[in-house]
Amino acid sequence: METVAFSILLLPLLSALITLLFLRKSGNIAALLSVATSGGILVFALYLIFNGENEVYTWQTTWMKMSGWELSFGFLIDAPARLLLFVVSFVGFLIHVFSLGYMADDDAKARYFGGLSIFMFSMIGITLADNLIMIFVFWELVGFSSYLLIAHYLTTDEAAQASKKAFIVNRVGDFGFLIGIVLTYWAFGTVNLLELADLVDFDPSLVTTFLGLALACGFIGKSAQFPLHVWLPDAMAGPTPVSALIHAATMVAAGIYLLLRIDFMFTPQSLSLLAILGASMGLYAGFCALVQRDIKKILAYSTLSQLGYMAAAFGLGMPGIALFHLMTHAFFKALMFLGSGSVIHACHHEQDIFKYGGLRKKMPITAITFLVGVLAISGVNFLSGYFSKDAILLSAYNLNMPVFILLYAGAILTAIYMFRLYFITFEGQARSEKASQAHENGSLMTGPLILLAFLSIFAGYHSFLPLAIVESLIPDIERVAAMPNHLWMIVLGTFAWVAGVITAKSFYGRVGDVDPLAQKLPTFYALCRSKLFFDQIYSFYIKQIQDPAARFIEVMELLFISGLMVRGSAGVTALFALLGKNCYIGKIHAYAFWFVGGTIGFLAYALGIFGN
Amino acid sequence: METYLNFSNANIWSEIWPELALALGALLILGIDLFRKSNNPLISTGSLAIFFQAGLLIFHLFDYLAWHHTFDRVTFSGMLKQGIQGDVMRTFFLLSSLLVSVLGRQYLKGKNLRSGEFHHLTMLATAGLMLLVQSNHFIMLFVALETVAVCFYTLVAYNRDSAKSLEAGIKYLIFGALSSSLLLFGIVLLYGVAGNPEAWGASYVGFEGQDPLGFQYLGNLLEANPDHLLLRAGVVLIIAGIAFKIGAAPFQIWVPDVYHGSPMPITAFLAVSSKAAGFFVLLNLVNGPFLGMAEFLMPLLGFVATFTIFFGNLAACAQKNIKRMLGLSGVAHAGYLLVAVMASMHFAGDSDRAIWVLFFYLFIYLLASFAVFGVMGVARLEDDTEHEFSNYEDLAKKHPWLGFVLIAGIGSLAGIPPFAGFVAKLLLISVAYEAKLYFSLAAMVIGVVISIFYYFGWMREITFHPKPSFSDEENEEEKMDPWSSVPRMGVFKFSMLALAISSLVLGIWQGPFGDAF
Amino acid sequence: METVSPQHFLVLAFLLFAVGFLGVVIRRNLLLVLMSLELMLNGVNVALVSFSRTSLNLDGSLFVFFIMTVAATEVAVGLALLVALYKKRQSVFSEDISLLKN
Amino acid sequence: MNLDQILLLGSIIVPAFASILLFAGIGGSDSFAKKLAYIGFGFPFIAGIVLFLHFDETKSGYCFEIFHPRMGLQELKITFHLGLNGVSSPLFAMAGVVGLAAGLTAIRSGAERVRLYLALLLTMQSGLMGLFASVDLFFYYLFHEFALIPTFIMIGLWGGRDRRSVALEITIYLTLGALLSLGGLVALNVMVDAEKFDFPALSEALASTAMLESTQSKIFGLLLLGFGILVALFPFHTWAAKGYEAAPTSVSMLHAGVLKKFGLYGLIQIAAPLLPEGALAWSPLLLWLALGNVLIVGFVTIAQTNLKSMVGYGSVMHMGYCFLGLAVCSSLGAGSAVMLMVAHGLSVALMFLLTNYIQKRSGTFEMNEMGGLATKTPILACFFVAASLATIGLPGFGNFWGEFGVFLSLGENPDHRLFLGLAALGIIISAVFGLRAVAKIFFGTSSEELNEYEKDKPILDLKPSEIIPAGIILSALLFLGLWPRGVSDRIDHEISTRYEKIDLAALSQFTPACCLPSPSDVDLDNNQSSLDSLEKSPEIQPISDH
Amino acid sequence: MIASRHPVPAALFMIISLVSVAALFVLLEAFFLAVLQVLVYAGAVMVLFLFIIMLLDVGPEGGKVSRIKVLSGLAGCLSFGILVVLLLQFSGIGNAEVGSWQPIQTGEPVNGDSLLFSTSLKNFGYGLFTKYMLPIQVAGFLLLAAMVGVIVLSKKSLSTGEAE
Repeated sequence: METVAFSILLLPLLSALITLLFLRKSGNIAALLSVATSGGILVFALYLIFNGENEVYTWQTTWMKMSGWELSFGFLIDAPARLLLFVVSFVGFLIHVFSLGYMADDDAKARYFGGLSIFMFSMIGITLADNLIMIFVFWELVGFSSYLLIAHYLTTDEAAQASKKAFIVNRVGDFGFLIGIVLTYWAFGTVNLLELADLVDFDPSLVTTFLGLALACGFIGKSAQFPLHVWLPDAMAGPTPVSALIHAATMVAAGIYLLLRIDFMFTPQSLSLLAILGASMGLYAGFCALVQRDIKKILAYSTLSQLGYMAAAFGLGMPGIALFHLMTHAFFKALMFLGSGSVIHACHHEQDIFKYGGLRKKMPITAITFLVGVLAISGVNFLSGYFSKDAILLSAYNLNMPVFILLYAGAILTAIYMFRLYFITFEGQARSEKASQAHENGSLMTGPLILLAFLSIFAGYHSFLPLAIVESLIPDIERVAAMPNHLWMIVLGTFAWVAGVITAKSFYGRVGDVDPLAQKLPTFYALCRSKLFFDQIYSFYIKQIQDPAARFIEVMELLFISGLMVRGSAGVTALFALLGKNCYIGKIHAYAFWFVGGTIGFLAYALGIFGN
Repeated sequence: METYLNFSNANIWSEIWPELALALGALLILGIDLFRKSNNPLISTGSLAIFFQAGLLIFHLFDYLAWHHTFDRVTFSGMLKQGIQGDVMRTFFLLSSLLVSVLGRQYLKGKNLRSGEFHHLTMLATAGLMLLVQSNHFIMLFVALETVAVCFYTLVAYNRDSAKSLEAGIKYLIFGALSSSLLLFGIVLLYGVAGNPEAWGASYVGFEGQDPLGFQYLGNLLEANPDHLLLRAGVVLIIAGIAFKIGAAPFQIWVPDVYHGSPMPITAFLAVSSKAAGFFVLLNLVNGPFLGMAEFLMPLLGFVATFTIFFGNLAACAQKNIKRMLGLSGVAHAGYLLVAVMASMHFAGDSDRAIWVLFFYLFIYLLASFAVFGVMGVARLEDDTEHEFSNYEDLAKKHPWLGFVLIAGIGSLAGIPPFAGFVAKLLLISVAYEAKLYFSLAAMVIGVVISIFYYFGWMREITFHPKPSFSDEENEEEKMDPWSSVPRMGVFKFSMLALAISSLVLGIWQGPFGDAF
Repeated sequence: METVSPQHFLVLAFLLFAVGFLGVVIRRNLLLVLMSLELMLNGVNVALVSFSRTSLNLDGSLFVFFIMTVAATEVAVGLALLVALYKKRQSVFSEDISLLKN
Repeated sequence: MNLDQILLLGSIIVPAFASILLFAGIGGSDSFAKKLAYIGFGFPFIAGIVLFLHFDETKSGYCFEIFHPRMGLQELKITFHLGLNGVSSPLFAMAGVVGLAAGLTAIRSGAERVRLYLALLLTMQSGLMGLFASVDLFFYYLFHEFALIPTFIMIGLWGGRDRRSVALEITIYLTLGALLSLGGLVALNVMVDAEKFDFPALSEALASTAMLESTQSKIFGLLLLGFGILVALFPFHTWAAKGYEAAPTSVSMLHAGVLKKFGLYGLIQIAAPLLPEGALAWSPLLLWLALGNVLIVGFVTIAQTNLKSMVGYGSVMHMGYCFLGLAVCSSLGAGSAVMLMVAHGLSVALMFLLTNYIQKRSGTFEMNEMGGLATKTPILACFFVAASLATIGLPGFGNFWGEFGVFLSLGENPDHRLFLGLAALGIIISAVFGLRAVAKIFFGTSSEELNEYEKDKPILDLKPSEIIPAGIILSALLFLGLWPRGVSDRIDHEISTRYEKIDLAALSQFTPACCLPSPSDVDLDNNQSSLDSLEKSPEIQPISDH
Repeated sequence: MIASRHPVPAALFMIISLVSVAALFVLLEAFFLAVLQVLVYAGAVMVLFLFIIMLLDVGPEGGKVSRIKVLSGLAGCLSFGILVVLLLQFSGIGNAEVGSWQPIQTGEPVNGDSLLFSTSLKNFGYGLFTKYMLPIQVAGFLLLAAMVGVIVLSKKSLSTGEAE
């Protein structure tokens, strides 16, 4: 069993290594190798999932030992791990395949696919890790691989900036995560998840709000929650499949997965805080998405809001639901990203939706699958999104009203901006010659779309899915099922997306190349564009506070330490040296005075004038 | 008058055969210089002196190793006190005078001065030094001291064609006379009280028939009443007189001028032998007669040592002239050595380690100084007292062996490993620790750090070729290369290399020198 | 009746010494400096002899003998130096003899 | 004398002998000199690796011991005593690796007067190997000087801007540090009357007769000051960046990578175990100073625009973590500090090497005058990204384990939690400057200065002769990162035995918040009693006031 | 003597003071030393001085001596003298034995290692040539050295070629 786990883990690393060492020049082979690897991963993962006969499997060995602190390298394969493993390997595989087509004419294929492999490696590492430190290790590694992949188009300055930003912001999150881990270790004496769970069961008083929040910092950074959300929209500078895989389906979801892994570490206060945080994120991101022109940015913000939903679900004490939404979201968001990818690819990297239009006729498969995704995310009844999202809404409605209000508004917004995106992109006439000469892509790219569309329709019916995967969802789903006022929720949910569709149609049915919202409600539009000035604030911090502080401290250092301390002492020495030198005027008498002084001094000492 | 016979029976002349031999050798050289006709360099006075002293050194070493007198014995009815330390110092002085002769031969050839008198006076001075360090009686001490001093007055002014040399001579003479009269004054005070103590309110220690000028009796007297004012005054005046010899502040003021003016070998002679003698006399005094006043002298010496270290190093930093700089660094070294003297006072009696460390340091200092001054003597400048740093540009590239010797010397003086000076300083620090002289220790460390500045500046000139600027090139035109006439293989080169290599080897492997006598 | 007591000799001797010292310090003619040095030595001699007389001990007087010898030699060498120096510098004044300076 | 001992001795003798040959000018041609240098640098590398593998992890104490009593000052009980223990063997191997890389760079560097250059570098190498191999404290110091002094000369001879003044300043500054630490060692020698001047003898002598707490703290303070200057502890760090900026690459590699570990090695291996109470007395101040290293120097690093000085400051900043590990006074902290030292040595050397490569290609150190190099030199970019991420402390490279261990050890004592929070800010700071450098140099579009420069000198990717040294170091780093036990186990064995006393003392100061069995609190109580008995028992006469 | 600027009167004053020192020796019953004093100093040394003065015919010092220097020198030396007198005062001068002259015992001239004071030239000589034999020899060499030194310093510098 652990051999399988190891092979899953090490296969992508191996391929990455081979790519790095031998295949730098020959991109196609690298690409094929990487796709084959992901295929292999999928196979192994399915094996791992289905012959685990649904029990918790652990295996561990000592990785490092230092005076009592023993870090184990181990696997913990339980229900959530299986689910995430499935999602990662499956979506990963599809996206690899998609990339074959998308990156066909890229000249740095090798780097790209190598990066993907490293990502798969570290993501699977997070999935299987059995202790916090190991999670942290792979946590950093996924950050690194996302850094690498965001910076793929490295000649563009924005890619450089975005990659840097992503890594550093993530570091800020990891800062808290690290402290949380250290404190956890010294509080519990271990970082192994199962042992921690046992200890908490044994004595719940060990858990403190601070500890939970510190650990949650990792989640906030990685899944781009408030206030560290700024990196995700910029991260869209990377290739689209990367955005699909890393910044929509899996990596950002890893934050939720982390929370799930350590759900026992949270006190009610921290949980409710997370709920509020997630819900408000859902609303805020919706407003931001409403006014974006860049197709990928819109999707990025919707990702943010959906992550907010998951956080809210977790905060409401429904980790299973959060995981459920994670799964469905992974499918339809990956679908939409890939769809946007194929659009972008077809329109020669034009990303402004107002330059699109009427693409439905030119690229039908993309359009239809994209529509499926849109429907799913906006919670149209009996699609996958509907189940997961309404479960969240229902539980919020029953458990925490303010959260529910936020989430519900978010739901309406979601429908609006999603259909806005759909209408502007696929309906109407082409608004640029790039769009007008667009055409459907090859099967390498449409195939995954279709597969994902299928999943995003049916993945909601968890009872049809194999138990080995969805096992972890069952209890919470049943809790939700046991909750009152289902019908009321159905009505509300339906109203939400219908209202969204109508609004979007009425607003964006017929558009020129300017946003109608900007004409009708300019102030509101500007407000949303500004995204509540977060980027400004951060850039202000960097430009006006951090760099000047650094320069100031440097000047202080030059002034005081190397100036006053070092040069100063040298100067004093030189002064005395000159004094000593000037004693020598060469006259015998001047010298004789020294003798007089010396003799008198000595005699005075003998007389005890100096107090002896 | 049989009572006087005990005195004359006490004069066992064989006890001082090295001194006698040296003195006779000096006379011999003078005679040969008078009656020599041929110009055969083999029997030139210089080579004769070298052969003679080398032979003497070897004999004395044999004698020392064969007999190895461990016990101290008083001879010449209290005039001398001979013992192992005296023997070691004899060896030291013999070695240094041999090297002075080697350097002097090299130097006089170039300067075309008379060599007979030079070697004569050198050997006389050495004999005087050897007696000085063994003297056990103030009259003996004074006479030997003056013998040395008079020889040195002449030697310093030996290059009588240069006004600077003469001026150095007159300065040295005036201050030497001044300091010796201070010394005398101190001796007189001690003598006066020692003559009849009760008269001066000192408690009389009944040593009937003790010589009031001998160290023995004075030691008892001072121990009996350490806070008698006249005695204290005498002691500090004597120490002032010796402080002049070793160039300790505030009597260090003459040092750079005299070093500056005097001929190169004599500078080395002054720097090594006369300073070493001064230190050994000081050591004898503070461990012998003045021991009773240790806790009175300790602060004084501590102050003097600190002042000396700081003054020497700081003043040396600003010097352009290398001979002056070396003089001042010699002052600084005197300060370090004073710390060792204090340490020896601290555990006088129970361990000789500090004394041994002092010897070790002096020996290393001898090697290093002779290496440095020897190489400096090779340089041919229009005025050989004006050695500027710029004269040493790229010496290591022009003449590697000279550069090596010089760097070994400087490194050893600066106490940079792997040269022997480092080990010496290490030992010094360790004894200072044991003696709990933390203050002087701190001063020493700071002083060493400051000294790195000028030593390293010099080394930098020797090794790092500076970027040629226009001013340099202009100077190149009229400045004659000081390193035009470098001696071929010979006694000089051999001894120079021997010095450098020994100070390198002693830095890494001390062997028998590594453990105290 | 108050006779001359030893300490008068001593005071005189010390004053001689001090006067010699003063001479060394203030005289700029090196010949006179040498003389002053002689004077200091004389002071020491007087002190020695009076001590030796009061303590009825001959060693001091013998010491005086040596001191005289030394004084003579010092004077001889010093004067020779001065003459040689005068030939070079045409002066025996200390301010003219300051080639060696920083 | 078996093979291992011969290797151990040879790793010192061979480079020294080669340098002597070069100094003496045997065999006139430069090509011969280079061949000699290959041997002189290769042998320590091989010796380091072989001894690293042959090291017996299970036993604590010294392996491959060589002992020669008559070589050295008998008066100070100095003996010639070589050997490797768990702490020194990784550092020894590291010195071999970095030395080889630096040597290869130097051989290829084509400096003028290359014979002298190689000779000095070989002297340095032998000194470095000896410094980690020597058990006797005096020889430990002496070898350090052997390695230190060539740096001055080489900075003076082959240095960059205002080399002469920098050489002078660095010489004086480091001599001060060296003398102070020497003073501390001598104090140790004087105050403890052991029959030998090496760690085992001293510790056993101290075990028999305790030293006064005040004396301990005095000596430790002296050592801390001296070693701190040599390791560029916070207020005394200004020489470092200046010196590295001026020094030729190989020297920067060897000095920043290996030689700078001398001080910390001394503190961790010798000072703290011998003087536990002294270490505890100084730890509060040391924590603040180390924090100054991490934060203040970190900010200064952010402000740098010159690549080489940025790397120099960065290395100084990361030494702060090692100091933190020492300052927490626990075996965990010390062990992690040692791990960090090993990894830091490798990564810093790699950084300097790559800096040199970049400068060779772009003709400048100014990061604003570069940009977009990644497309022209992908391999170099690959190496540089790897190196800077290693410095940042990305898992998978050795630095991570060290830093993480240090943070972990900071969390142990509740009073240190504040420092944990502040020090952890360092991971953000280093990420900021590291990635900024990467972005400025390699990403984006190339600046017009670079285009100007490129006109007459096309920018090529790394040659194999350049890849090899960098590759050696990088693979070592990866080995550390992927299989930390290869190093941590032996460190753990040695440190946990050396630090028993200090752990006890630290434990006696506060009650551990954790419930894990630390190596020493199993027999905590009786050790505890023995510890106080050391203080209060009258019959044990402390040495320090003899 | 030190007050006069011109060397010749200074020398004459010097002679006077030396002779008076000799007189003091006589008062102290050290007749031999008094004789020596007159012979060596007045007879030899001062004559030598006068010769040199005439040889170099040095004039008086110029008036450009800085007062401050003189004054400080004066102050220094006076304070020196005062210190010494103070020393004497402190250290019980004027007590009985010192204040009075003991008679010189005749008889055994030697007491252990120390020689007893006597006016007889014989004891003086014996003392010098038995106990102080070594210093006497050294003093001889001292004189030799001085002689050689004077010769070296005043001989003509040797012409080239004569050098070995």
